[in-house]
Amino acid sequence: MLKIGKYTFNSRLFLGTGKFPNFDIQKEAVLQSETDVLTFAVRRMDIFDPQQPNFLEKIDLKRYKFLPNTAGAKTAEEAVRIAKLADASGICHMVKVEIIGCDKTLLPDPVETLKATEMLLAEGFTVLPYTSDDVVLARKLEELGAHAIMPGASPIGSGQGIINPLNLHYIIEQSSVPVIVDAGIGSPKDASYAMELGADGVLLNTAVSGAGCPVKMAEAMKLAVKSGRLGYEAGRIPKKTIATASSPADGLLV
Amino acid sequence: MLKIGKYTFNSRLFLGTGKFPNFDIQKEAVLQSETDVLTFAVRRMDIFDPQQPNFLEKIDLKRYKFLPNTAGAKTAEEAVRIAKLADASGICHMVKVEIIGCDKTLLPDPVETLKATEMLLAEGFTVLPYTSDDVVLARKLEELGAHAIMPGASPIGSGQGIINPLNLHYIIEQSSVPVIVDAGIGSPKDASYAMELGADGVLLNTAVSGAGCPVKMAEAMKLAVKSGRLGYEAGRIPKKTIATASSPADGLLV
Amino acid sequence: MLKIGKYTFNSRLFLGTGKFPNFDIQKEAVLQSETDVLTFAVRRMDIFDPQQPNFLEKIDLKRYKFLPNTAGAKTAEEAVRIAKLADASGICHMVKVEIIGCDKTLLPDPVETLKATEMLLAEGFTVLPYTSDDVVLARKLEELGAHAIMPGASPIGSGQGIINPLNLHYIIEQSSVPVIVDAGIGSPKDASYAMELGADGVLLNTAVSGAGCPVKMAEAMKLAVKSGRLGYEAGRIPKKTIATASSPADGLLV
Amino acid sequence: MLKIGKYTFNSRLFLGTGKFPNFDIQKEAVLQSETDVLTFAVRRMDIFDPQQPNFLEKIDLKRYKFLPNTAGAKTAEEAVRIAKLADASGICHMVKVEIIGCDKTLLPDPVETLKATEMLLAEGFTVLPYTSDDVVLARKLEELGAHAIMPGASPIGSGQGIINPLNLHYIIEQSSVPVIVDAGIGSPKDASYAMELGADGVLLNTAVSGAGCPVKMAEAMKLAVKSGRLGYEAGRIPKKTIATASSPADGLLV
Amino acid sequence: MEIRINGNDVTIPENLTTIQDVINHYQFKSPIIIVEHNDHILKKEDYDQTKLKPGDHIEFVQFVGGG
Amino acid sequence: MEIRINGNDVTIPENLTTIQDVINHYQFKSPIIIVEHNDHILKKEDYDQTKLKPGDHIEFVQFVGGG
Amino acid sequence: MEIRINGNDVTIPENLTTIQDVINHYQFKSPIIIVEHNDHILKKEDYDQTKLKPGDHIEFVQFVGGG
Amino acid sequence: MEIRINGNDVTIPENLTTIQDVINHYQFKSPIIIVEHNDHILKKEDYDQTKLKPGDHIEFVQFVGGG
Repeated sequence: MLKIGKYTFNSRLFLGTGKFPNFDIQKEAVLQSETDVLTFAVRRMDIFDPQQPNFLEKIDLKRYKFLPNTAGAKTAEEAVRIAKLADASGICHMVKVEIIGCDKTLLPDPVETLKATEMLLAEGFTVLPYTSDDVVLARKLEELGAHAIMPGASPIGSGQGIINPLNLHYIIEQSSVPVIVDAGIGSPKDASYAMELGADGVLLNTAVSGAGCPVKMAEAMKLAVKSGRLGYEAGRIPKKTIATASSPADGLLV
Repeated sequence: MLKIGKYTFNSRLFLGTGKFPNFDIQKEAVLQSETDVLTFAVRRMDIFDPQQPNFLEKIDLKRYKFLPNTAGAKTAEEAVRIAKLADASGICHMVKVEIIGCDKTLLPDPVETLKATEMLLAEGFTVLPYTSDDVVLARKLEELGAHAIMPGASPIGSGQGIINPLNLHYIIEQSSVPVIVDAGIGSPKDASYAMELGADGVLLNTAVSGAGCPVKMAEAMKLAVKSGRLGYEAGRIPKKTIATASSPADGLLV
Repeated sequence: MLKIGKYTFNSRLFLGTGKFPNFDIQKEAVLQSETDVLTFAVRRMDIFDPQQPNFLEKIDLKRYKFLPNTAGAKTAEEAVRIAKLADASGICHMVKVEIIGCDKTLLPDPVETLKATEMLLAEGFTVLPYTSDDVVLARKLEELGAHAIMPGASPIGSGQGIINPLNLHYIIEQSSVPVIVDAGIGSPKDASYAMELGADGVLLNTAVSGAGCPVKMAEAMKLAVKSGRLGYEAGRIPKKTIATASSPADGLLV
Repeated sequence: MLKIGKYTFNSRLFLGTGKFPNFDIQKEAVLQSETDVLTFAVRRMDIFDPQQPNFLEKIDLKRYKFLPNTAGAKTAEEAVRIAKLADASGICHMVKVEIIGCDKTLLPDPVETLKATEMLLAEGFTVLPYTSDDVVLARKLEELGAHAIMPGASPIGSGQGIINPLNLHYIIEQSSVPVIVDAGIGSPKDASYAMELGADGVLLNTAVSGAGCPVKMAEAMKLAVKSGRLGYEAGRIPKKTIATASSPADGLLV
Repeated sequence: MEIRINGNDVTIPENLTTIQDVINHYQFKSPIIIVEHNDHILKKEDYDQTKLKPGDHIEFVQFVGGG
Repeated sequence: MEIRINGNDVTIPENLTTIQDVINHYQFKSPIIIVEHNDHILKKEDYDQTKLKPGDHIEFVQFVGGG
Repeated sequence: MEIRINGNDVTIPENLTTIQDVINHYQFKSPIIIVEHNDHILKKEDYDQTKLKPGDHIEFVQFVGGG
Repeated sequence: MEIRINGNDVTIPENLTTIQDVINHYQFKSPIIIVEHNDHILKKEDYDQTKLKPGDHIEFVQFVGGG
């Protein structure tokens, strides 16, 4: 049972809603993932094409907790404005602070992220900042009162998986709030690995929406997150450079 | 549906039966794993303690396919003798050729493994040789007629996981018989990774029997194998060194 | 030729002076390394043991450029005080901003590091901040006017080498000031790797002072840094998953 | 001082002579590398272009030890024929058994390699077999009497570097004859790493001949091999997951 | 009347006098609409009391797929 | 009678004359027993026809946990 | 006279009246000494003009090995 | 005369009667030449005693760049 702020979730997999081939595949993938939390972005409507379909038409609004992101913001102030707009919809529960500091790597801006987190907490939001795997930065976000820490595994959409397990381990170890590994997950083993490290959850999007078959990959990720969590709870064997026989050494016939 | 020789299996997880804390935990772990194939070793009985309990007492013999190994053999001839003894029990279906060539690393002997595989095939056995990840050696085993190839991920019981994914990829790509990644799996992500690479199955033992909670780890491995297989079938996103936004670039508010 | 602020260096290896077995070994290691830059810390004298020998007695002060660090500081203000004390010695040329934000990982405090860098630049120092591999943080340090960026390869003294080559690559690519990879180097290949990635230099200490034979390791590191730099300038071959023969395919005898 | 059979070498870098842009660059690269051992292949002359220049025209034949390879052979018999032809030139000293078992990966054939090694040893050759990193196979080659073992780091020309350091470590540890890491080296750090692991030497070709500037890369590799060897002799610090300060904890100003 | 909507200068029919009128006019398909009127976020219940005057700038905002 | 069982020289009571007798004597708990008699693997149905003579060597083999 | 040096309360002989006197008194072996007098960093040339009074706090600082 | 050289059927001038004659004829530039005559490797000193007859097959081999 994962608890963030005043919300509890059965699933430890958070799913983004960007770039699915179409809304039907997206709907089916969301169902297969068994996620409780959906992420999306805030954008202007196209007044020249007001009949444009919207992905929410296919989604049962009562079934999920909504985590809008502040993507597009380059400053804390812009992020706060986007968060408030999202909040005005009346359907949102939390906010993902996402302030990109580099257009090429899409890595977050540590200073603006700290500032936005502080401002949104002051406004009473449930705040989940997307951050780099800088260990001290993660601690400062927690000290401000962030409800969860969301360090990236690798750059958004890169599918590089977990590049620095040591930093994630440090962040998980030091945090008393949930740690959700966000961004960079490319395949089920990456999601499983994040959970094995002790993460409380995984947030991913492109790994599912960009897969050859998003629906199947959504199920794969659901199972991967569960397997990693169970593996973490079960306690893995230590890594050794010496082999150990699984068959007994006594009673040999020869 | 995995097919090896004349047998088909629903589960792609093969489980070894060595070194469980006790037979009750083993029984429960075997059930949780939902495996169809159990591996075990052939040993002399202790005539000075004939009442010694045996793990098979707890196992429903009709429910599984049995894959005895030839562990303890150092030559092809010894392996064939062990295989025939196992066969005489009337309960076995296949044989895992396991001829250790190095007591420290427990890595297999390529020459004796080739020889034993050839001899056992001539005797009509369904033969699954445990081998190193030597790509050409794997092809020669297939050319002899081996019913599956079982390359190691890393040394037996080391928990190092998949050290050389490139060789496994080559072996999987070249093989027209099933490839079961055997030995070295340490945690669920390793099992998931093996399946993502396109392996047809995973055989593991210590990762479950040596875990803090073997029963939980058995379930974790079951899910990990499924997640990796689904991920392989779904088709993962490519790895990129440039990030790609999951939120749209148009309709920005700022 | 490496240029930082108004200084130029023939050697791209910066050497720390901590924890050598004794001052004679340190002196010999420093000579073997052929470094131009020595790092050290600022500390109170022990007034109860004023005759305590000091490592500088063995060092030719005219031969090196000195880079005192601000280790021990937990805030920007403390770092500035330490930098000014070091400067008052009249022998220093630059300052390494080192503000630890976590006693266990010894990872730097991003906020205080930014602040101290800004304050010291305003005071006219030549400032080289030790930072995490947070890409946007590195850019902000450069925007403040830092004379070089010193991202860590892994935690101080851990010998883990380069854990995240992608972030280092991003930092090197975006920086117009020199990038010196600082902390975590464990062996020559790590130093060579940092230079291959395009780093302008490497700063290390424990890898040499803690080695079995510090003098020999100092020479090893000197060669490793040169090899990596030459490799970077020469341009390495691409990595491929398909092999390519080095012997010709025509004129075969068979 | 490296000793193989009855030969001793000052340099631990063996250089292949394939695929250089031209013979002048090759000659200069060979000089810069300071190698003592050159490898080459045996091929038919083109009788329709008998004036074709040959790379040996540029090489001082007295300066080097020559290690012809048996590339092109697919069987032990073919390899022995090629070795004898090379030997008839009167300029060769050793032979590199290279019997490719897979055209795509160019990985060696373990069975034919064992056979050819045995046959050539019986003929009195100084035999250096190129092999996979199969640990038991390497031991069998040594038991046959091979004068050195040459395991591949990764596929020929792939530039993937050392994929499986554990197997190389096992082979180096078990061998009483020199171990030369052959094939797959892509950059100086790879060569340095091989030597750090305790290898007695490195054989490479494409990493130099295919580099942007082969002459510079040849020098880089020379330094990398030396740095790795010195690092091995000096004894590296252990890897730790906990940081250790290089500056002292006492005498703090604050 | 000349106003600015989502960054575009548009002329709306004279019969559109409130935010609600404009919304009805566009018949946006999106199930969720958020409105910002002259940098001030509106509550739904204020849509029809909010009168428009020339030069107003309005943002009609929705949720779209994102991660 | 002196015979060799599983690598041990043992003296078995005179009333044990067949493989089946020896099996009954030991009452092995293992559900699966495989018997090798003088390097020859026996079928179950041959256990009670297989007579023992001094110096025979027998292997009683079972399955144990292994991977 | 009672002063504070490097965090320790010490009583120095009455004949020590300047920073330079104290430095001479301790005969520090370190080739480089930096002096902070009542939170104010001193130049070398000021050592002998800088008079001490009871309660002064002084920091004698040096360089030590570090990375 | 019709012989086979390096896998090619060639007709050589009648005045070429020994291996050495053929080598001189081609004037190979390669500093090192190895000769196989009817599957038999020749020593240099045998080049001019080795007579050719129709149908002989010869391999002229050299060293080329390789790794």
